[in-house]
Amino acid sequence: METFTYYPGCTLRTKAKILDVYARASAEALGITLEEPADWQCCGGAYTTAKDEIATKLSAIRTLNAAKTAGRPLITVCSACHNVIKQTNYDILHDEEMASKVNNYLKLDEPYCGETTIYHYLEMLRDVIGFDELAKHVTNPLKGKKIAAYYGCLLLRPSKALAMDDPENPTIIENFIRAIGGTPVIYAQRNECCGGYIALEDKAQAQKRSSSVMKSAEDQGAEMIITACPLCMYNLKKNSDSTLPVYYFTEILAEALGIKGDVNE
Amino acid sequence: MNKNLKEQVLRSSGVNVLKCMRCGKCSGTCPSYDEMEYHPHQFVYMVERGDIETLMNSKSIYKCLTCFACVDRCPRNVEPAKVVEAVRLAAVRQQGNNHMNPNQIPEMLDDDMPQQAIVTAFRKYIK
Amino acid sequence: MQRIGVFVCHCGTNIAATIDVKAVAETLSKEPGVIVSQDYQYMCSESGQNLVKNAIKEHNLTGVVVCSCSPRMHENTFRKAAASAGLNPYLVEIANIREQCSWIHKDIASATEKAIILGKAAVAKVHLNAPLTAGESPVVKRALVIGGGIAGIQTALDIAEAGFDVDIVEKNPTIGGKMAQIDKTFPTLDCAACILTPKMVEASQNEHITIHSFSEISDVKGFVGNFTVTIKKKARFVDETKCTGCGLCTEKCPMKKVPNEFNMGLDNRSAIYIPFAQAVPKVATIDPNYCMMMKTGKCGICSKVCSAGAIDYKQQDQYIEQKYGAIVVATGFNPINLDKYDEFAYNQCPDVVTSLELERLMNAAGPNGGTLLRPSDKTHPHKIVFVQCVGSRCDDSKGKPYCSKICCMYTAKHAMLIREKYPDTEVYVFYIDVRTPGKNFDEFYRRAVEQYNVHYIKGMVGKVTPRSDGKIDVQASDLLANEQLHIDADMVVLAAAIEPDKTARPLATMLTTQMDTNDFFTEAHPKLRPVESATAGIFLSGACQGPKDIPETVAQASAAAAKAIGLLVKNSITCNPCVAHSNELMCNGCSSCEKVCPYGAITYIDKEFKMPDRTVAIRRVASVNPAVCQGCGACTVACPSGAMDLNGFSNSQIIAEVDAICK
Amino acid sequence: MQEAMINKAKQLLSEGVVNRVIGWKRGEFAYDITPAVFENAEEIEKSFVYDDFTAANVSKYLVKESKKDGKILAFLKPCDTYSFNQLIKEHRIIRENVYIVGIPGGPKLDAEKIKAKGITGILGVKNENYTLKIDTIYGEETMPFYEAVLDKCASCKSKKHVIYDELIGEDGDTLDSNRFDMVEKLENMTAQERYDFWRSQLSKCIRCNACRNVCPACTCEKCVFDNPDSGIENKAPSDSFEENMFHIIRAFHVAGRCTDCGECSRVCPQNIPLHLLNRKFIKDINTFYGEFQAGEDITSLAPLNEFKQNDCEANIIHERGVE
Amino acid sequence: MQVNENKEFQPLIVAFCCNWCSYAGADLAGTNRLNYPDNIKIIRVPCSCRVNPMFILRAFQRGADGVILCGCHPGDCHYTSGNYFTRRRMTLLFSMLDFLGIERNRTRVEWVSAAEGAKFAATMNEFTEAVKKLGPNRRLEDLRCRKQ
Repeated sequence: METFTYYPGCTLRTKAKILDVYARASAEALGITLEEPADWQCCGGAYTTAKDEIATKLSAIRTLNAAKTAGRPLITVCSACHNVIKQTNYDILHDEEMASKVNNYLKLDEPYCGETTIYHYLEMLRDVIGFDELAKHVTNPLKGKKIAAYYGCLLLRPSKALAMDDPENPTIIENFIRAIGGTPVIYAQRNECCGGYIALEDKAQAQKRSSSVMKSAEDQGAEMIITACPLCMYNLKKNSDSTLPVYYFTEILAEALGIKGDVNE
Repeated sequence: MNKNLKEQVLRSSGVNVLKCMRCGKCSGTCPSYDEMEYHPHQFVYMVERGDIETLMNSKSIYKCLTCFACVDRCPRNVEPAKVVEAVRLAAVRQQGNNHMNPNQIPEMLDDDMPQQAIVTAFRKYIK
Repeated sequence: MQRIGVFVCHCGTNIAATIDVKAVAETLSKEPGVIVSQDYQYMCSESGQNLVKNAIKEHNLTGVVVCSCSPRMHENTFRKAAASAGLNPYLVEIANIREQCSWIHKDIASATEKAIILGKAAVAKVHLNAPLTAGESPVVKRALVIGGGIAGIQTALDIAEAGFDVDIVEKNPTIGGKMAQIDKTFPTLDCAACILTPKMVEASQNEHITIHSFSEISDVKGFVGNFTVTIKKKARFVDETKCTGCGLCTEKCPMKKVPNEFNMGLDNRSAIYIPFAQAVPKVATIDPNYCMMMKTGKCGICSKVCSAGAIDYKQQDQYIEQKYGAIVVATGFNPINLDKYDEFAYNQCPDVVTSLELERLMNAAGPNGGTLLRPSDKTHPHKIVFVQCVGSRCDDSKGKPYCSKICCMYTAKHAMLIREKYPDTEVYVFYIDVRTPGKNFDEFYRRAVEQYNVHYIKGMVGKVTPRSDGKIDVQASDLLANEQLHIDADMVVLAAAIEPDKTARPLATMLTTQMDTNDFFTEAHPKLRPVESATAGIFLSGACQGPKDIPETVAQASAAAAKAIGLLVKNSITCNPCVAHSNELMCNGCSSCEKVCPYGAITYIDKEFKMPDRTVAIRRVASVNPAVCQGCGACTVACPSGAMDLNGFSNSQIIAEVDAICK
Repeated sequence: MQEAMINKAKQLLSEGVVNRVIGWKRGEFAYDITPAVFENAEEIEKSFVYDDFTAANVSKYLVKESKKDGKILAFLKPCDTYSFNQLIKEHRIIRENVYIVGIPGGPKLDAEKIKAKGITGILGVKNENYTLKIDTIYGEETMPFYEAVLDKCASCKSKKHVIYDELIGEDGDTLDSNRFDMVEKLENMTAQERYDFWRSQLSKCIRCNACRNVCPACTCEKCVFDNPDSGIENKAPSDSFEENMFHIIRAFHVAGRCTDCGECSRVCPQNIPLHLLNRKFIKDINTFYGEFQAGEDITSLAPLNEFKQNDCEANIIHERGVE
Repeated sequence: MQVNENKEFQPLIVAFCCNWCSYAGADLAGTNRLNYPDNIKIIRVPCSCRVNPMFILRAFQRGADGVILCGCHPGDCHYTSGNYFTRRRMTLLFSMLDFLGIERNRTRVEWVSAAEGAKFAATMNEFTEAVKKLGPNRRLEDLRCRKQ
């Protein structure tokens, strides 16, 4: 039984509880313990790439340091949190000046220098458990379901920092879909933006973006679309002109593992 | 041309705008192109020219979705999104220049809007 | 008493900008034995060489040290200069203060200090240099051309024309290379096959040319004038000498679902195949990965229908060893893999193709018999978008940093041909720059725009999205109109960057030739020796050296041939006098040296020695054959008594260098 | 045994098979046994010795002796035959000019070890049930036999003669010796400890060249250390570097050729365990390139004169074992 | 003698490079302007197998802090097999130096082809750093040769 530090992030506590509960339940079913650090903070939602922005990076560092102190890799689920934390860690590792400024500011017992390994939940499934192994745990395969993976932007880019998969030709969610018995649908817009936070200010643009993504998936014959991001979920569901069902990947994972009914949403 | 501003944007973004070969792929791939007055390749070029204030005064700086498509697809590794952000920061850091006011937020919300969107907007619009 | 001259080269600013050459000359003038120390702008120029020659004569020098570029560059130049001034050429030493000093260091003080140390080491060595006389080694009058594309064919024809035997080794079943796949050639639009295939036939019929098709180089030994090459003739399971190329087997073969490489996988071929009608040699080849007989032991139809009895399922790879005087590399190029550029949906949509695929689609011998149809539904495309610089001119980890050079022109050609043949088809070309330096090239491109109304748009495609209605949404920027376009295209053609063939790197290793970071072979001098590699006797032809179009490739191929012929006409070449020799007084005759000599250059003789007590002792001692010895020095270390030493790199010379550096 | 050998020598001389015999003579002291050449039965009768102190390896003398006219009889202990074979392989001995009689080997005794027990004035020794009875000018002393055995014999690698024309007594087998124990012990020390150990040992070196002179592998016409042209000529060490240098180069020159006869340490007047340097190389060769015993045959290539394409890289030395 | 405490230790490193691959690789590093420290001083030898262990010891004696030997990749030797002998010889030499308690990483063998200018520069940077960490060679120096 392996234990990981688990960072849910703000949205998983509120609007995206479903993403969280199924992630936890599925992990348990797969023999993984997720341990939440005592006092995590919101990651900030978006990474500030500016080199002279230190304060915005601190909360991510606190989380990373908590995982380092616990001596465990860090697991994230929400694409945005993953992106922020992964980019922060990348910059700590590659930008010495930033690393020293951050550490001067935080005054940790021991400086944080990028030691923590970060897995997105999907990476955990791929690299820690292995999709072949995952397939063995599937009791309720999603046979014949044509599922479109929606990566959006944050899971893959900037690929230098995220390093999850080939940013133009990703396979991780498709292989996940295969592992749980479904048939992946490849479509061009899977790695384009849903509109993101612009939904707050400029609904029209979010609608345009989300519809374009949904259309592309529909064009290739998708029956459902899955995502790892609460904001993508919101835009695709609420702002697109399509009725294609959208699910969190953790939910269909739980379904495939045959534990969905046991989970209290 | 404002030399100090240019310096600041270059330092803050960490981008070498001289690497740009003016292919326009960033603008070809940008999902917010039509919403922008100045487009990603123009950000890079105008920063090179030192024409920062024009950019700062444009609403274009709030239209970038930070999807990093331009960053990943730029053949020259220029990372235009980082330039856009540096210009945006240069703008919102000026006192009273917040793009959004917290009490504007509630009316923008609906029941399903995730927190994530709000915190991101705060990061982007307000200092 | 040594009388040494030191000559410090500025190499323009190449050296002088980083190294205080005056200080180097000044400091070295104080070294023991140095009686003249000078600096000069370009020591390798005629006046620079005269400076050296005059100093040798005037000061009666016994040794010369030139502080300049790498000895691999100009050692011979200065040796020749010394010889013409009456000094034994092996009394010249080079201190490499350019490649190994000025070019890699920035700080003037420390670079100067290092240059002085390198100079001192060379002075210390030259103190111990002995005059050497070079022997001669014969030149094998036969050339090897590696690669049978237009470059290799042209080189081979030119060498054969001069009367020398030449072998072409081609890894594919036929010669012809990329040019055989091309439809028309720019800027004249004549048909590639019409001008290439006669050359292929000429090569196959020339009495001086032997073609080893479906063969690879497996080993290269030896040196200029005397290479020994092992050629692996891969089993094609068809006896080349018997096969008449009738093609009956390919028709009857039941396994017809093999992706056809020649047509870029756009259609299928049979498991036994002849790549194309004009293949040379026109001999069938069995693909063992698909042949039912080879895989399951059941079938054998080709063997039954072959009246010549040429089919041999048990054929093995064959190895031929052959000696050559010169080797020409003509390994060519390939378009890059586009997996990392899937924003253009190459992997998602069959109607997104590379330019080489388009060549096949438009070729009369191609999958559609010359009618341009979409691969997906075989319909006629009405809107075609060309994307330039896919993977070229990149400064990222995905692409190539160089311009692939040929894409602008072939895209103009494609655009023009399509507009000519299908005037109802709109053609858009997204370009960053249109690069057309070459005779009649820009005129050609202008014709595409002005006469054929091809839409050239300055900007780049950012995203390609295939749609369910069969259209392809091409999202791109139009930089001059300052807008983002969405074009509903029927086909998208990607001008993929070109890269050296994958076989080039292992080959470079076998040949001990240099390559650049992009795996292009490095020429001996970028301007003055563009078709020679830095390794003597190995020449470069065509795109293996850098992106080239056909006229340039052919020009370089002939140039490489001329260089190879220049070597082959010599009966012998001066060989390296830096060979091993054994001091018989110290030799134990233990055979250690013989055991490590890769050339079998060491034999043993029983030699009589007059002992101090006036008796005669007979001892077994080593004897080195200087014509066979290549001067590696393995024997010198194997020898425990230190009897074996190497001319030009003697124990004492190397120790002197160590001491000078560590002083 | 001495008797049988003398008889064999006299027989071969009288039959004209050989015209000389190389054996051993006693010097000033009972334990001072050195190689000697005998040309007739009388000399043999008078001074030929073979006893528990007769440890010296005579094979090296045959480099010169075998080049003289006529055949020479050599009595070779098992360990000596390895040295002899190695010299044949290196074309240093003319085999046809040597008649080899294999004789049983040790264990031989180390007079220094007896003296270390405070026993002096040694006149002779006798081994009675592994108790050594020592006849001295002060009367008889005893000590356990094995406490007096030479180090090289204590870790004997073989009782087998790898070359001979005839044998006196039975031939033995190669042995599982513990000869690498000390090398391993050193390997397991820290670099500093190893450095200190070797400094304390090699700093004792007075460059008497006894090791070089006795070594059957050191048969160079002219040693590099005596050759002013070699660049490393050095007659006496004047610095720690030169102490190290001599022994590193010497060990390197005999690497793959050293049969581990142990003569170097036996003759070292400073008691430096020089054989450990050679054994280190033998151990490395066995580990990296497969078991190899120099002198075992006359055809195999020396490990440094051959290679395999998949040999380990030199840099792995920096990663293995204790630093 | 004045000692500048802040001045970083600058090791002296001798690099033996075979003429065909590694020396050409070093030239290529120069042609491509790939920097590496000036601590590196290259001695050209025809083949790595020309390097006698005594040259390496000599360098240490005279004050070198590190010695690196570069040759063609195994299998690519211009003389077909020289580097294979080098590999065995250096393996044993390094092992002996280690056995005598000389610090590891003062010696190294690297295979650098004529095409690997970047590797040459990277190797030299890395080796110089490694030797810098070890500090001056004290265990295998000749005190008389120590620079004042």
